[in-house]
Amino acid sequence: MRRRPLLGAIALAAAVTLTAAACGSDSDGGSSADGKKTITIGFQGVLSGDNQQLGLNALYGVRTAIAEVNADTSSPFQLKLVESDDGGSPDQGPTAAQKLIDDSKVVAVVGPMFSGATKASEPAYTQAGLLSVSPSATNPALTTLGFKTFYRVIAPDTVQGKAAADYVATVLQAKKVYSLDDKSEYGTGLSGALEPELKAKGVDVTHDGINPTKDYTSEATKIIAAAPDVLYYSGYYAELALLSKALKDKHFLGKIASGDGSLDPQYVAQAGAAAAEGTYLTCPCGDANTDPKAASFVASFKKVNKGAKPGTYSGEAYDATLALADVFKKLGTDVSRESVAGAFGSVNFQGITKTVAFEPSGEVKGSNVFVYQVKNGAIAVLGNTADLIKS
Amino acid sequence: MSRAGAHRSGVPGARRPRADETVPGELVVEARDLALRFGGVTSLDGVSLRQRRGEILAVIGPNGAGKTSLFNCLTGAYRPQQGSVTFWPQADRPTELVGRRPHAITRLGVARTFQNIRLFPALSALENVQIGTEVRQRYGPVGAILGLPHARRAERDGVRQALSLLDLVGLSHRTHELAASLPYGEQRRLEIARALGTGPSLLLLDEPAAGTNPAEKRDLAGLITRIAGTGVSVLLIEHDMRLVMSVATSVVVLNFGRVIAHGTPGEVQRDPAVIEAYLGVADDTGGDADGADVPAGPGAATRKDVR
Amino acid sequence: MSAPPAGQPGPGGQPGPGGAATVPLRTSGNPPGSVDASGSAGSSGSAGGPARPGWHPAVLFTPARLRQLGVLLLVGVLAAIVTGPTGNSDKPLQAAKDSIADVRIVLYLGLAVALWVVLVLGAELRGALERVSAPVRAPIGAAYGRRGGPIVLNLVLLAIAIVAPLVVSTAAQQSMVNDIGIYALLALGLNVVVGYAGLLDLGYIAFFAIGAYTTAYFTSQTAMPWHAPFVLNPFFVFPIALVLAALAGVILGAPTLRLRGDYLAIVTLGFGEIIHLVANNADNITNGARGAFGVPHLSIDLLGIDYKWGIDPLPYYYLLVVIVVGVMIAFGRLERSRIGRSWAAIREDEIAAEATGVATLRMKLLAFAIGASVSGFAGVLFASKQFFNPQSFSLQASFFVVAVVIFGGMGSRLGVVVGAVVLQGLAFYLRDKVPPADRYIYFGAVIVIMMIFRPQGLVPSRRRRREIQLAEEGIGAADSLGVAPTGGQQ
Amino acid sequence: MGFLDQFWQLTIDGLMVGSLYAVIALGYTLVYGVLQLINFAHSEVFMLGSFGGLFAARGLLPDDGSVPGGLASVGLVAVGLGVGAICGGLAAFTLERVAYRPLRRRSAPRLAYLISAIGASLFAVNLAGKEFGRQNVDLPDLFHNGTVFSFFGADVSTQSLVIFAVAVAMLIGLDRLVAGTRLGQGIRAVAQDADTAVLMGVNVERIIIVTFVIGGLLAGAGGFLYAMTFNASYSMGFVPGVKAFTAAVLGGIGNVRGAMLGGLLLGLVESYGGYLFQASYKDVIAFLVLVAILMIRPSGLLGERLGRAA
Repeated sequence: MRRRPLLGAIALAAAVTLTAAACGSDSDGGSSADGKKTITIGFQGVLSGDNQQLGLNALYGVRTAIAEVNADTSSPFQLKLVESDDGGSPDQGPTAAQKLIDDSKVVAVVGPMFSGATKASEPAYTQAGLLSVSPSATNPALTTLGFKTFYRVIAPDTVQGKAAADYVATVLQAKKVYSLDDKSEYGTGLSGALEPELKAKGVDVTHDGINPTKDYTSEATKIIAAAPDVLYYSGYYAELALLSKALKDKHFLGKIASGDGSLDPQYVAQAGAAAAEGTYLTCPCGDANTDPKAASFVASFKKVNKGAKPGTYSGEAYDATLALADVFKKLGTDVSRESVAGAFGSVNFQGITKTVAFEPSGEVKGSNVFVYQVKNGAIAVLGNTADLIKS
Repeated sequence: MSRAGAHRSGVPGARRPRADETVPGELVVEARDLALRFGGVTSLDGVSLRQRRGEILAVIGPNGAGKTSLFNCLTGAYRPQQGSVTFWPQADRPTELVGRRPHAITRLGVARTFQNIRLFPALSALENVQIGTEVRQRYGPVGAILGLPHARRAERDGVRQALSLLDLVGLSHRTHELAASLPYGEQRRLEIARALGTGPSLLLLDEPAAGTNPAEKRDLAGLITRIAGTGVSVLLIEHDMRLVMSVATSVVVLNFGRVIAHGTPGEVQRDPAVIEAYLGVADDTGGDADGADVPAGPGAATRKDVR
Repeated sequence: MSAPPAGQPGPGGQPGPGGAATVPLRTSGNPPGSVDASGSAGSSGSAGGPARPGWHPAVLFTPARLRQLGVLLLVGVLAAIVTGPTGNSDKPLQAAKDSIADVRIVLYLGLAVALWVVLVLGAELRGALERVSAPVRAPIGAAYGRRGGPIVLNLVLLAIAIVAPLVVSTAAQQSMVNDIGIYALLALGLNVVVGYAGLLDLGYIAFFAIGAYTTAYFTSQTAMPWHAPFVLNPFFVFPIALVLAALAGVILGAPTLRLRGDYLAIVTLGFGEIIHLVANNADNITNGARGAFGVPHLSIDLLGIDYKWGIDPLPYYYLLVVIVVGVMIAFGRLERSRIGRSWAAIREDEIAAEATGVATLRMKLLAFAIGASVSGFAGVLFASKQFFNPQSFSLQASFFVVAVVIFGGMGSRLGVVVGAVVLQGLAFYLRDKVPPADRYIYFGAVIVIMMIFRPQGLVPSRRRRREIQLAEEGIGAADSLGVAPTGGQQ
Repeated sequence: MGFLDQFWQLTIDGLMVGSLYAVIALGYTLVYGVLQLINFAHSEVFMLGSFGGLFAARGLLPDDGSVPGGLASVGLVAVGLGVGAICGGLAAFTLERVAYRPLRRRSAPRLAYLISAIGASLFAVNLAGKEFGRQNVDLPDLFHNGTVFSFFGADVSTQSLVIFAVAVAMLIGLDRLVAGTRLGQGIRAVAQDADTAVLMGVNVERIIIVTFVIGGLLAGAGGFLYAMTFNASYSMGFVPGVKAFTAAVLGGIGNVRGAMLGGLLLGLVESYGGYLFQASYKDVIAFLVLVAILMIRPSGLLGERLGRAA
């Protein structure tokens, strides 16, 4: 009680801070000074919460693409970005989507990112006729739920699951696989696609699930006790890094493999080069960091995003944005929600992760699944699974 | 505290409890052989007592003699390690009290007040008493939310009863004031009204006169007599001997957790054991079983007194 | 709040209007403040007497005053860091350094100094402020204070609630349903537990999950692998979910309500996590992390009314307004009934309540069940409105509902609804203004500040405010969690 | 492969993690013993301590990525522990000052403390996320983590030995402190009866702050051990925080030895449980243990009082 005045002042200060903060970051420049037409696109993704990094990866990819388009003097238009955070959760999805829908200038959206948020948001996009291109939602069901304006530039889990199973069984010649998922929507989706394929090839599969944690000590003991030839982890790099460390400490003799969620330089950084060495990573994508074709992307990504390196989903988001720009270019003056949604299905754009072209369902066409391996502390591409299996 | 009378030397009185003289059907409560220990401290050591219906029985004794512990055993706040308590809500319905929860005992018809007043401070006087009058009401949340007729009727009955009880204890003028804002003496009376609201056949008053002035004490004596007059038996802990002598029909004396005397006020006053207990205790200020006077709630340690 | 007696730098140091205005205030509020701040100078002027010392630097720069300034400057630096750039682990202190080296620090430090000056002159300002605001506050206060009077105010608020969505964007409407409406309902339910019974339930969202999954079970053959053999309209699930959630509340509460208050908080927290984890892990029952897609929207086809709710948020909003108002009225009646009084008794003195015949355990259990049932009810609404997965039932959501209740004012029905509006409104406002992930920094700060300065909440219930006041003076209690952890200050 | 084959390995894993829980649990137990308050924000003290220790140790590591050995390792661990402890202590001190003391001065109701702690926790977590990034932060190896000896076919690594040894040393130190020093006497006095302690001339205010700081020191050091074993991230505190609280309750909150026992037991239960069931139910097991303990024996295995049992 005695110090109420002082504390009152702190409260006031907090209020002022809040206002100042609110005003402070209001100033992102809309630069269409040179008379070019400005086209606005939206980004919906996970920009807060535990998976924020994945959202930033994608957002930075979008920003990179936009910066490239805007720097290109031959481009007939300037792109402008509106961001919307859904926290990766279904609760926030509709509001985040609606925010972009409400902005009548937005003609297309990159996102949503997570399958859960996608399921919650797409009904609104469909109703508004606003195109949305997800860089990362891999749940196989998404293209079967009647979302008319939904496309994704990433192959569904089934594609990766099958290819990964082929690779693990044929090339790595695993007789026994320990399939571990992180109990997330993504992880269970991938392990759910992988396991039947493995079993179909006569591989002995042990399934386990573990929620993201830091303590994989006893899980490592459990894995080692099962003595698999290959451990396939369906989840994200942050957890795979810890798991790899724990396995290394306990001298795991099998091979470690994982999916696109772990294809991120941070995996090596967090696991340490020694623990990550030799890990196989499958991805229905070309990895921007390792693909020589994409060297320029990595450079401009770093330039645009204050030195940040591309991570999981950066390349996809970049491709999605450039594919949109490609459609805008073809449409010329008639860029509207209707025209973009109508034209996007027939896009054919050579991106850095793949050729962006779609089936009528909105699924990306003929995805190749690539295999990568950590070699000498860096992720290196081994090649397309189809080619690797043949050889 | 007053020890008037205890100094007077007298004829050796009956030292054994004389409750066995009563006819069982007339009893309202009977405690047999209660023992209560806290760790190594014994606060009741084989206490037995009987009270006849309509009687005003006073329990006296030096500080720490186990009076409040006895109350707490009777009302279910403590569970004695040994012994039993039989209560007759009606003459033909003996009911065991040990092992029941306090609210169940209250609903059977044993109400109490506290040595250190425990009102609901942020509720009005009326609401305090209402909580007492409503304990037997049956209506539930649905009735309350929908405002069903039986709920409304019960609500009105509760208010009417509470108002008449406030009138009985002379607090009509305070109906809508916060309990915490009442003067001390009035808080004591409000607590009695709240206890009466539960419709007791046995009312336990724990030092109702503590901290009140002589005029208030007189009023209180009148009030207690009036309450007994309505057929409610009163069990009273009190240090003020004048009050005890003026209202009590019989007296039980506790010391060191044992009953050392039992009889009419006059008999007890002359009992040498009682005199010795009071004189003896004057020397070592009775710190034998402290803490036993306060119910051991989570707040007991810091809630030394309301005032 | 009384005047810091030191400074009287008003026009000519007159004791006149300033003094006259502050003295009555002092009686209404708390014991004289700022003893700590300027104890030495305090004695002379505190009585509001005429002979106040004039403005003097020595008075201004007492150690206490300087410490005050120091604290304010620290807060200013902290504010600069909070609003400054985002850092990364490669250079852990870089972001903080950048924030402090930034020019904005001048703004914050300036603000801190300005605040300090305001504090020093605080009394006069406060007096003036009270005088200016009094004409505005008095009628509202009076209107709300009078019995029957609140009706007018409530009607005005209701009118605002009805008109408000029409003037905002659809995204805001969406937020008014998902964030404000649902949370207002949840908060009203939790208010029964926290505000009325004085218990802390940190796993409250579990009942919300039970409601949502119940809906998926009964209304769709495809949403979950585990489903009823028949399909119900979501409207019929309302009573089922209500009962199931209440039942879950009783099952959880019956053994745990005996525990000490803060243990109860932990057990409920554990329960919330168990429900969350099981929902996430039980792939064959709840569809696990993939969530339940395909719960139909609400629809009515009754008595000639045929209406279907859809993607458009507005119809859901109005349905929520009806439900929230209904629940507010219902709980108002409950609060004024014997049940509400029993809860008040339990909060204020559990032992006395028990001795007065209040079945404390049963009443707590009742509060728990009623709170749970509201949560389950809200779960049905949520599930029928949109897709959900276990993420929607995280612990953070439980914490957030608690924050809404506390912020709005425990025990106050209007308060918790206002709490939902303000906190979620703030979240909606901040989503475009600050980096989204930083929102919770402000949230945390707001909650702590609220607890320090206004523990009774934004729109406190009168009874609760009195209880807190009395409890702080050492009379009675204000919750059922046991004695305050003051370390024997009294 | 049966459970029994892995029993000893799982036991060692469980003891390692359990001793980390135990160290964090000590902070809960101390504060609870003195104030009867569950310090909900203790997990953030732990988080800040682990960042502090991690950054300090990382700053001293050689740039070439080689693993130091011998005395250098000992020094690095010591520095990490020390800086972690200091950061934890500072965090606990600040927490007490900002989030609790103003409430204590007003003797606010108990609910207010819990809420205030939740607010402080939100603030600290997200501020740390903002300042240090929201990625996991790894600490490279400070020593060669080989197998020291085998035990019924189970490998005991250097790392688990270090953790176990430090945790036990801290427990013994704390136990001595509480049982055998003047300060400890003060703490026990306040724990038993703060009112009486005041009368006997104990500076309760000081004891409270010291208790918070001791809890913070331990949590900070424990945080460093945790970061060294796993890694650090802004949201790392919550799960071990709840586990440690469970451990404290399991052993008997307010009881120093109980916290240690509870931590080890919980670590074992989780380790065995994670092996026997799907690993994703590991956390469920921890919470079930908590709920069960509170219902069956709320005073914990060793009983409650800090004053009595320490």
